[in-house]
Amino acid sequence: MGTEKIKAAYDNLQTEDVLKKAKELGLDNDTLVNMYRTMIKIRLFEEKADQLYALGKVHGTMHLSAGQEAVAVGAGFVTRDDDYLLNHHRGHGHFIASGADINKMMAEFLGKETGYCHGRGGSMHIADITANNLGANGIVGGGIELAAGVGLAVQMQKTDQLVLVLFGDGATNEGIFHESLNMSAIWDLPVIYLCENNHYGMSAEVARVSSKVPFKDRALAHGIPGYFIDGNDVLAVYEFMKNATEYTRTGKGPVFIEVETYRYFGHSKSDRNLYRSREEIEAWKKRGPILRFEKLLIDAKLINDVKVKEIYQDMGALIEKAVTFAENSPEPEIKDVMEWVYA
Amino acid sequence: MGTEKIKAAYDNLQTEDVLKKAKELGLDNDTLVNMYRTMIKIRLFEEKADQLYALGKVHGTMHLSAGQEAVAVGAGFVTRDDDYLLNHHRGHGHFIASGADINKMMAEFLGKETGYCHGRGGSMHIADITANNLGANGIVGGGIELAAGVGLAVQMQKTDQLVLVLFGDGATNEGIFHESLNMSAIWDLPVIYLCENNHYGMSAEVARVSSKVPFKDRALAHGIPGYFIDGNDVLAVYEFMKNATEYTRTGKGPVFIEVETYRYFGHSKSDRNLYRSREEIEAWKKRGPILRFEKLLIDAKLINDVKVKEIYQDMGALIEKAVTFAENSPEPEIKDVMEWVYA
Amino acid sequence: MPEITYRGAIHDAMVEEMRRDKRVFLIGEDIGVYGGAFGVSQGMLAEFGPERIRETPISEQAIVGAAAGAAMVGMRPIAELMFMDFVLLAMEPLVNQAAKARYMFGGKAKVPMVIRMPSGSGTGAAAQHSQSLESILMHIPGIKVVAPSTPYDAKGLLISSIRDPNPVCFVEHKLLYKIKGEVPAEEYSIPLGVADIKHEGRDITVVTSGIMVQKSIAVARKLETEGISIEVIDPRTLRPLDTDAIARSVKKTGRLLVVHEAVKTGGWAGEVMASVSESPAFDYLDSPMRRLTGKDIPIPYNRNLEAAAVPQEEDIEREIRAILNNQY
Amino acid sequence: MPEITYRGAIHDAMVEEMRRDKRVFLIGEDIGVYGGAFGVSQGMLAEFGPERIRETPISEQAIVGAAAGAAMVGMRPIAELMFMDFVLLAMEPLVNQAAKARYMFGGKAKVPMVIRMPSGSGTGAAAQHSQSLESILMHIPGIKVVAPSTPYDAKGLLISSIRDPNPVCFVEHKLLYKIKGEVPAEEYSIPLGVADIKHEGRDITVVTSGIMVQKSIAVARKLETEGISIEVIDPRTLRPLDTDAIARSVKKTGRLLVVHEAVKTGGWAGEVMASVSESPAFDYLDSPMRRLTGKDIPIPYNRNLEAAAVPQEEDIEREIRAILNNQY
Ligand SMILES: Cc1ncc(C[n+]2csc(CCOP(=O)(O)OP(=O)(O)O)c2C)c(N)n1
Ligand SMILES: Cc1ncc(C[n+]2csc(CCOP(=O)(O)OP(=O)(O)O)c2C)c(N)n1
Ligand SMILES: [Mg+2]
Ligand SMILES: [Mg+2]
Repeated sequence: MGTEKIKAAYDNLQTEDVLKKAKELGLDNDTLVNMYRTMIKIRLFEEKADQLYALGKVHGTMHLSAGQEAVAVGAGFVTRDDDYLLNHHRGHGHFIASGADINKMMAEFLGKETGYCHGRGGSMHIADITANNLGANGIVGGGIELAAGVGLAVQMQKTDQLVLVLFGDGATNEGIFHESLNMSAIWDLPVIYLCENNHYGMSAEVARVSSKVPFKDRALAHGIPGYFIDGNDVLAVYEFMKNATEYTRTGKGPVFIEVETYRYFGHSKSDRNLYRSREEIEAWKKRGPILRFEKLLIDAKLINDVKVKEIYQDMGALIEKAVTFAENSPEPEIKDVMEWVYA
Repeated sequence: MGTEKIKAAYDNLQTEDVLKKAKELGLDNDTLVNMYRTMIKIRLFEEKADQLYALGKVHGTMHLSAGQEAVAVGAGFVTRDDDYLLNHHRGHGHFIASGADINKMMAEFLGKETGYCHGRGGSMHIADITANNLGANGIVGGGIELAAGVGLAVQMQKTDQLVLVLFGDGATNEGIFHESLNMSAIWDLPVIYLCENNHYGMSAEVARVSSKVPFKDRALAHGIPGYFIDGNDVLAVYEFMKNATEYTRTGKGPVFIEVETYRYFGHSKSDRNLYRSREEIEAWKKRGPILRFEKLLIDAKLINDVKVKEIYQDMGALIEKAVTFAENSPEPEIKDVMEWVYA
Repeated sequence: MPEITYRGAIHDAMVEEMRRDKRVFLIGEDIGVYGGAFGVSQGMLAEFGPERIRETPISEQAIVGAAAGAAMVGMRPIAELMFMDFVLLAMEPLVNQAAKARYMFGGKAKVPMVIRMPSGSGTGAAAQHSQSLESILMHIPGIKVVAPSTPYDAKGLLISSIRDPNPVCFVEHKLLYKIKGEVPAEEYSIPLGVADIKHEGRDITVVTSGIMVQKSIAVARKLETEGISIEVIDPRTLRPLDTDAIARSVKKTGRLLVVHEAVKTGGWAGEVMASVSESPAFDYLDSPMRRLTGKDIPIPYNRNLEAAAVPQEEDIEREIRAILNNQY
Repeated sequence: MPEITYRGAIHDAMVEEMRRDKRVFLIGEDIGVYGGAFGVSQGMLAEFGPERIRETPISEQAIVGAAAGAAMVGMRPIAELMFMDFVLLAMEPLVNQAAKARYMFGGKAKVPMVIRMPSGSGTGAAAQHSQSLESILMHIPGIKVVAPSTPYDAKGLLISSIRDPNPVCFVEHKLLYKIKGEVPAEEYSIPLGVADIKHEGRDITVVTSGIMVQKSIAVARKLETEGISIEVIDPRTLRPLDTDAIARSVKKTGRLLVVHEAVKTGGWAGEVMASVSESPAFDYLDSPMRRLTGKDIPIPYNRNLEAAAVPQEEDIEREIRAILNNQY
């Protein structure tokens, strides 16, 4: 991307140093393994979603996050249950990392009555309002649009919750990005803007459509602390998110974090991947967030090949259960189609 | 405003140094006097507009630019006749400085058939499309919205015209500001963004509604050269505009110039000036652009008190003629009310 | 009952609701010391402070987006757009977010917010500050559209709008701000979705809204002296539309004229006619349903052209006479 | 005549006009190597290069604003919005700038631009990617609204739209992209504002647009075998609307059903009914005018609900039978 980057300190560290740092961050061994497990859960969920689509079991579209698991897990393990999440179209991972029930997610994906939105929303609109999960959004920049208002409510309600809003590189070119940052900045709103720069907005390579990268400079121009970090390093994401939440939760105002990552699947179902090369994809897979974290944990003897296999099996079983749940769930009833327009 | 400012070099210069610099900029004595004369023309036009309003001769609203004449003249004397002008709601001065016919302006202001828009537009929509004057705009950010497209057309038509787009401090908080800058930057469009920071957007003091000033930082975040200069110094505006046009006209891309200035009248007719003090207004009047330039020209012996009086009389007479023209002009005919919706 | 202005009625409704319910707050441009472009929020900053009289940058999309976000998590924002025309900058958060959140999320979200917006022509503000865009807003499932024509209605309907658990667009015609009317001193509210007969009559039904209600009443009073009996129905809420009340009146009078300031093509007169056509009232029609609307043009600046662009009392009178005389 | 798809017809119209007139260019998101979200511009980057296949950031307001600006100074942009839903982000430049410039400036500006936008439901894209917002666009003086229902119309109307000196919203129903139809190899165009009788009939007039034309034709063909004779009128341009053609048909059949996918309240069926009510055709009506529309809800995701949200062939058939049997 030809831009300066704040490399997370982990890359050149020895395993023991990393573990020490993890401990400083408050991450014990169980949590580390749990983070890994969650990454696998996300990956398998996405792969299953892709298969279901190929089998013709999904009517709509979907945007899969395989390759970006470190962002979801690094962030999701930091935020509190009562924090607000404003997700975006590529949001399965974040829901899972924030503790969503994959049965209800899968059911929503298949449009079933048991889904989070009773089949009304689908992949692009999964939400769990009671859990302060304010939904994925089909509009690029849609979450950003709502974020300042949610932050404002938190501020007026005088709680110490915060708002985590997720979006891609592409969303930073919508005007609302600028309006929202300005608003959060002048009012010191408790909003963390987490930008998943996966190098493309659909087919648009970041540098071709963006005046200047990294995008953190746009945050700095609003006086908002901005960081650009390695988004395939789950511990780096965790560290920066942890610092950001501490800053934001104490009323100091918004923070912007841009993470560099990469998506493996096409943008959505209609993508023929003409705008990037197979080599590029393979190269990124080699630097993938799961492989990397797995290696670290194995080196550190927190897991081994047997354990890895077990985790894959466990998570795979959960996903299968979710599919079974979803497939066996009833369709919404047509007579209810007019429900829920108004409260 | 508590921000660093690139002071124009003129403030601490002796008269002869200023004249030397003016000569280097290609401004001969006649032109200097002519710039002064145009500033007076603008001032008197605005004062007359205010009077006409008070007399009940104007139906709509208006936004007067008295106090900001140095921006209009400093910019208008740089741009070429075939450059495009995208003006904003506080735009009378810019039209006059770019050579508009004040008879037609005044007639438009009074809603007459002889006005630039045949009375359909009024103060907020004065335009002269044939002269590449693409209109004032009632929408804050409206000109910015069109600017990239006009620049794109120029680029595709391969001329060396450029686009001057004007707007206030308030407009920089509209999302389109960011979208337009991004677009101009990635395509190197020939657009000069000239931001008149007059300290208020209606009643909103700049710092209260803007994350960070000066706004030039927002341009820099797009990789666009950005400057913050004294907008009450007509020669400073001229110099920066001249450099900007040279840069932009040769295909190097957009430039952003923020000028600090101040408006004397209320925001519009409904303004009771509750958000600022009389003292503040008076203090700014003492630093006013006309007084300052007048003093320089008198020191330099390019004009004297007699000449000043003469210029005021000449310009006053022109304004009176414009009023007479406008008042004697016919109203549009009601039967034509449906004309010009479609081409 | 005390007489207050339409502006005052809206002001009072906001103040009373803000005193009653601390979740209610006002957000918008120049609503503080300036008191709003039309002076509606004058004095509110002094009472409620900058936290709840939340003055924003000029960022309409963010204003409506923020209101929607805050509403989703338990607040009850009132957003003021300085002119209705600027809702065009905020259609995304209004239509794609606020209006759809509840349905999209399977009935789990609530978005209780009000967007107040001064509409209409008559002040010389020209094409970009004079639009009547309520027909567009009416077309969006999930939002309600309220358009009061009197101080009494304005206060009672705004209170209901603030208390409503849905996004409500509250349309205030600029020329109404100064008109006065009786408003009770004690608390009251007017339910959304209920039309009001502003003038009873037998010969023809005039369905109209906002400033056109005032004009239609004037015509009704004038023609009354000639023995022409006009029923003026003010739906008060355009969505939900009280189609029963309209049908009832048409059954009685057998004739329908819809009057609105909004431009003709695609305007809400068509909706009223469609609803009558769908109702048993259609069979009671003694003459074709007619509409008198704003002309299909942007609002011109010149005073005379501006007046010619939208229905005036003479036009309403002429149209009514034509219908009653079977001249169409 | 060769058979091509609706998608291909639009593609060809753009390519031919871009070859003919170098002022024409395409601007939008992912229109280059991706070929557009619906593949309409596939191959165009290779022929015309990145200068004229102008791929933008995700900035809908700037896209439409830039198109308007370029059009004002002599270009003829075609802007592609990836989904019609996103026009909600671009209402300001479309409505306040492009539509009004000519009038506001006293007839001196011209804004020849086309905005193409895929509309409608049926692909499981849910509430924010499935709207039919043409009724809103129809309500704006200064813009034209075109909505072709066949490959032949799509090509001929797009060519006219590109050559038109006004802003034109060109609505492409997503489900139509794959349908095939005959399209002449030689150059032709179809004037804007002229309706087309898609199926001749005597018993009832069905006015409809976009995908619903295809459905209505199918029903007309089916019921023909029973001796029920349905006239399907496709206005093709919704603004200007060919009210004469509609009135002519209603005079002949005495019955009117308007079918649209857009939601009911405030939808353009009302405009058609209002126009009939204003025309002499009203007196020829043998039964009340009826409409069959999308339900007043956001489009749901689930396949069955989604289908239930908008008129299907069975619904059209049922409605026609009801009207002909005087059951309403
Ligand atoms: C307002 C809007 N414009 C365009 C789209 C179509 N669209 C959906 S996702 C997408 C790309 C988004 O890119 P980015 O923000 O980088 O997220 P990513 O898909 O890479 O995760 C586009 C153009 C949309 N949904 N909403
Ligand atoms: C989109 C939009 N929002 C709000 C307004 C109302 N308005 C007109 S001018 C103005 C203030 C503009 O401030 P600034 O850009 O600083 O220009 P100035 O008036 O100071 O010259 C406002 C809020 C408008 N015309 N358009
Ligand atoms: Mg991306
Ligand atoms: Mg200002």
